Amino acid sequence: MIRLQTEDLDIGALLNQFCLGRTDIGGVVSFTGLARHEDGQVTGLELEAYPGFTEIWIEELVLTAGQRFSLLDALIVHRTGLIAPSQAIVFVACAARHRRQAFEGADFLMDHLKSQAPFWKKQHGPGGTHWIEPRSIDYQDLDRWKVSPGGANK
Amino acid sequence: MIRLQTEDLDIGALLNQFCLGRTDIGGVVSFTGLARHEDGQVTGLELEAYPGFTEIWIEELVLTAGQRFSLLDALIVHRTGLIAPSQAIVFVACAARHRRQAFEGADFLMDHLKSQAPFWKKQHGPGGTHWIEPRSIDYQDLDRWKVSPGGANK
Amino acid sequence: MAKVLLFGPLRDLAGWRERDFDGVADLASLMAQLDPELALAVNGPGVQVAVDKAIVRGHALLGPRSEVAFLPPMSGG
Amino acid sequence: MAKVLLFGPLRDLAGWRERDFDGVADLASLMAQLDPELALAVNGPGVQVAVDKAIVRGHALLGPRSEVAFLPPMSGG
Repeated sequence: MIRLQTEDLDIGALLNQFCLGRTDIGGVVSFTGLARHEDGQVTGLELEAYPGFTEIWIEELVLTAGQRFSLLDALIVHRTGLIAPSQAIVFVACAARHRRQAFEGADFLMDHLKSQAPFWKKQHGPGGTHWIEPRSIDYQDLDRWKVSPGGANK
Repeated sequence: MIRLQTEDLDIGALLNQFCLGRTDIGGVVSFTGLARHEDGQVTGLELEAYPGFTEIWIEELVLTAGQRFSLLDALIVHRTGLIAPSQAIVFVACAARHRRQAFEGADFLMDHLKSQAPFWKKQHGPGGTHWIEPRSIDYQDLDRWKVSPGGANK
Repeated sequence: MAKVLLFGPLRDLAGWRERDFDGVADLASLMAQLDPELALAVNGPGVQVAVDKAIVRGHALLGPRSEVAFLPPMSGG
Repeated sequence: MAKVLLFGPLRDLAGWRERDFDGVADLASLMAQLDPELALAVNGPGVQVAVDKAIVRGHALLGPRSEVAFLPPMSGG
């Protein structure tokens, strides 16, 4: 399930709901991305999506991850709009029979969300605003998932 | 913070509490281990710890992970006693400035809990009970964290 | 007529978010109608173009109700 | 006197969980007092021994209130 929302995320409720009554799942890995305060240098983040495009892009990403890591379930809930420090920006959860698949699924989803997903992120601070682009480490993280022509992972 | 408890874990509340009001954290990775039903072959798990020994072992593991992955915070709550299918066996959360550290910290903690932590796990089913030992894949997972004599990771 | 959408820093640069352009049969003729500074920016590194919510590369025909979105480097999470 | 604790499958094998042993000055003399089947099992692969909650290997002296725990292969999570 994927969802974009402007309301603050209730990550605990999302995790509980995701696991509730599942007797087939061995492990659930979640990732919560929080807005940092950066010693007062950040007063908030403003996130924009492209409605109707961003959701489909994420759905396809989740399908890819689901097949690649044999996930039994996956969830992405992403904030848009203005986000205050300590609020959640994104909540990702992956369920699998065994823990390694769940870890790799969540890791894969986050690396792709960080540097590929159709969101634009503006940081607000006392000195004004600026747009945030992926860091070089984000692109390096993404490269870990590239499959070599032989079909094996790097 | 680490805790052993015989009561069912409220994983949502644990995650919310772990993240609450933190403005320094960029990413939180959680792992929830759930008891599987295995198509009716498992009616429950019985987990035993060595009180006074298990807690200290886990504390030391958390300290090691915290230093190695520059974690800002870490939490392990582990059930003992009788656990029904779909209930949580363990909840692990790691907080870090950036997501890679949080992912690696949680992954490291789980690999060590699975094959090293002082717990004994008995599976109950319609055919009787048997003790569960780590699978060979669990030992392989653990080997990923061994540091070579030169100091670099494998 | 095509509807053009700008995202992220492109919107701040242009000063608008959404605008209709007439008489644009393809992407090239649309580009020619953009303000020169914006045209330069949408041709810049890492900017992708979506027509009717599908990424296109190079040439693309536009229909009377096409939606063209210029997507600068993205970052979620 | 030393208190001996058994965990996991060792407990099922022995049929007890905790028992006091008298006149055991070291681990070897304790081992000699164990039921032969249990003695074999605690010397089996992957069984660790803790004295007063610290893992020991090989020889270990026991005090009058020592707690000796036999820990078969462990698995949490």
